[in-house]
Amino acid sequence: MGEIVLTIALAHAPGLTGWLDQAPQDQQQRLRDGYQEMGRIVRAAKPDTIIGLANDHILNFQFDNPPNFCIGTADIWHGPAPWFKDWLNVPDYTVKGNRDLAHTLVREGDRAGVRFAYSDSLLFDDNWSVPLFYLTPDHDVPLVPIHMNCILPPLPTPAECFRVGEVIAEIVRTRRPARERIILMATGGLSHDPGGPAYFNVDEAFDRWFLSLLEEGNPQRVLKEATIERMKQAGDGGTSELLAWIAAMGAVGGRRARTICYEPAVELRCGMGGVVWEMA
Amino acid sequence: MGEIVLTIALAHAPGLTGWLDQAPQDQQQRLRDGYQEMGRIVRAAKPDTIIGLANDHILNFQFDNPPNFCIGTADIWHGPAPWFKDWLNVPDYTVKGNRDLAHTLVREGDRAGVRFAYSDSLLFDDNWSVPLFYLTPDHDVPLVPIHMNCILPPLPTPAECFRVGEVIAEIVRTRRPARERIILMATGGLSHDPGGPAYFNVDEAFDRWFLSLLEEGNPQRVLKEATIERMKQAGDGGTSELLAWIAAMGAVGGRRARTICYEPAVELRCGMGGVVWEMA
Amino acid sequence: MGIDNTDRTLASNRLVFEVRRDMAAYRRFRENFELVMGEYGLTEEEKEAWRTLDLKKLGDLGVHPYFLPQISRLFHGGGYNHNRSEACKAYAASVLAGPAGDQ
Amino acid sequence: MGIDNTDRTLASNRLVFEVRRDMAAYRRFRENFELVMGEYGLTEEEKEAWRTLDLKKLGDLGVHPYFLPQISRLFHGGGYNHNRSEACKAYAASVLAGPAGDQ
Ligand SMILES: [Fe+3]
Ligand SMILES: [Fe+3]
Repeated sequence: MGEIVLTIALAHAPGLTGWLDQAPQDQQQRLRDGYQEMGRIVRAAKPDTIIGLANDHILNFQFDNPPNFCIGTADIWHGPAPWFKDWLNVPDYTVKGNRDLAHTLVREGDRAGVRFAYSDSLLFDDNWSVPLFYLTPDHDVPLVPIHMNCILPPLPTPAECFRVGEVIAEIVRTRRPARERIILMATGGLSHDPGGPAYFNVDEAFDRWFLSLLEEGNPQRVLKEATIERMKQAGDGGTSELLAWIAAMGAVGGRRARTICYEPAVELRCGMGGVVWEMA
Repeated sequence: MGEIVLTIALAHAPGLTGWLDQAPQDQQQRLRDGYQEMGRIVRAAKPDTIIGLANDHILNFQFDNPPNFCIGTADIWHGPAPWFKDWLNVPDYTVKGNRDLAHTLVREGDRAGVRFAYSDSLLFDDNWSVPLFYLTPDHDVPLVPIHMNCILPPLPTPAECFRVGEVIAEIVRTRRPARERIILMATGGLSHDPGGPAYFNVDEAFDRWFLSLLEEGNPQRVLKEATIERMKQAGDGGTSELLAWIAAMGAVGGRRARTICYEPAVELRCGMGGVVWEMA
Repeated sequence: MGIDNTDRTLASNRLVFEVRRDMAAYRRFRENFELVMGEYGLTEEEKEAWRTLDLKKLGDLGVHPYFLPQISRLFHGGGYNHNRSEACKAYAASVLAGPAGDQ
Repeated sequence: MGIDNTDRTLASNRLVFEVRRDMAAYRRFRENFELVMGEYGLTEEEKEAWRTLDLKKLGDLGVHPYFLPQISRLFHGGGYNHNRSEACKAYAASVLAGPAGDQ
């Protein structure tokens, strides 16, 4: 039986690598410190593989048949996709995949009633490029990326996303080799509205409320209160990326999240920060 | 506002066109009579377009990203697909589509919370070729085909399928031109098990029970009792094509179905027959 | 067995899917199916089941049951596919361990 | 407006989708975007909104909101995309009717 040794959720907005120098100096510092602290926590957990959950940004999910969840099955991944290179301003990178784990998730997901699409040719943008730059700068931990539909309505419900996390945790526990160490990493959010009327705003009150909710360790309350409607009010075009966080939460039981950092980063056009759930 | 002028559901197994002569003479006759009677009812309803609902038979839905519902958006359709020609033994045919109606269903489905994939290049096998051969032999009524996932688990639940029918009816009623006449046609079932241990059997008791349930006009009871589990017991590999019938039922309210014919057609490896819901 | 046993990642499933959709691919498959099996990355276990038309085995490996009679038809033809046809008999012999026509 | 207004069948959405995925398609789009709009079957209303970079109009027609700043970046570049960048200013001028940098 494998083990989820850490669950983590963090914002991935491109300004964190692309134009962080535009934020106030003290905020820049707190964000760098916070994201590097999350990196230390991730590496200290000595993961064999990271299973990621993040919005697809309609980069791979086609309009004619968008899945809600798609597992990356490649042996190796390259990022960022060409058109996003100058935007993200991170070095090109290569990271291993884990095809065996990815296929296990697809097969056992079907049996558990959760449909995962799969693909070995996903393009990466900020969804993985920004988090990996801070968490595993050497790109030396294999990644199984799970792209989600967080922004193309109808969206999967929070309950459906939560169930996905439960099923992933169950599969790791029951269908994977002994002592395999998995980190579950959700990226996306917090409040932001790319392409909407609140493009240049951050809803700090929403973000702090959402983080405090995760710190309570009451998943049922999160599902009840952190609705898609509520997310959209805090930024119609992007805040529902927090569905990735809710999916991750399906793996943590009643554990309380610990917030590592939070900044209402107006210059990055996104509430930025992250939380961890220590799984021991 | 458009109008659903008739709802019909019927079995589409390929033996009906491919090797009907192998059935007992009297059964052949009853099947021909029944299917031709359904054809008269369909043509008497003077439809502008038929919206079809049928299992995809994993002919268009790829294993890496199978949708549950996919709307055909082409202006014109050709059938049968080449590999199925000798199997089905029907003349090649061409039937118009209705792109405007198809796009309306996709767009308004999203708004109603029902995701339809869409495609303008669906291949047709028995799912449309057999019903159209009997119902509209001149292929002179445009068809919007909706392919469904009825056999690749996890399947959409009966409640989800029913909801799809409700939403289609609502869209026709509220988003289509005045006096547009639509027939909703489900094809698939009844009991059969292609590729499973009951390949050469028909579960007549199940079929008669299911038909009598539709005749009651109590959709809630159908949803409660005609579960996927129950369908699979009557033929694991194919009986769940009746999910298409349940989707159609979402459009009929409390109307009672009228069975036009039923035969436990062992030589066709399928419970064959059909029902209509008169919508007036 | 059964539809719940389907493995969507199995190479054999993709092979069946694609040869039915494209007559050129079908002819190529008929002419040199060892080559095609290699291209699709079938495991040795899958290949051996295809060679012997062991449909039961293919089902056990995760081929979708709906494909099993179709695999029989890939080799035995799909025309006039009644219960005593060659395609049905081969299916029955493999999966049911008995001739279909007798039922 | 908003993500709920997205029209998945709109040609403009497919155009944005594809040019971001393929740098050759992107360069071709930059060199002759009238031609490319024609190939994708954009309506005259869509074409006119593209020509004038009327992002608000494109949103109203059903382009996904997430694509609107990306469309601005297709024309103004994506590097150093801060709030006073050309791409952001063009977005703000069209959608918010005011310069972004002022907020
Ligand atoms: Fe994002
Ligand atoms: Fe069928």
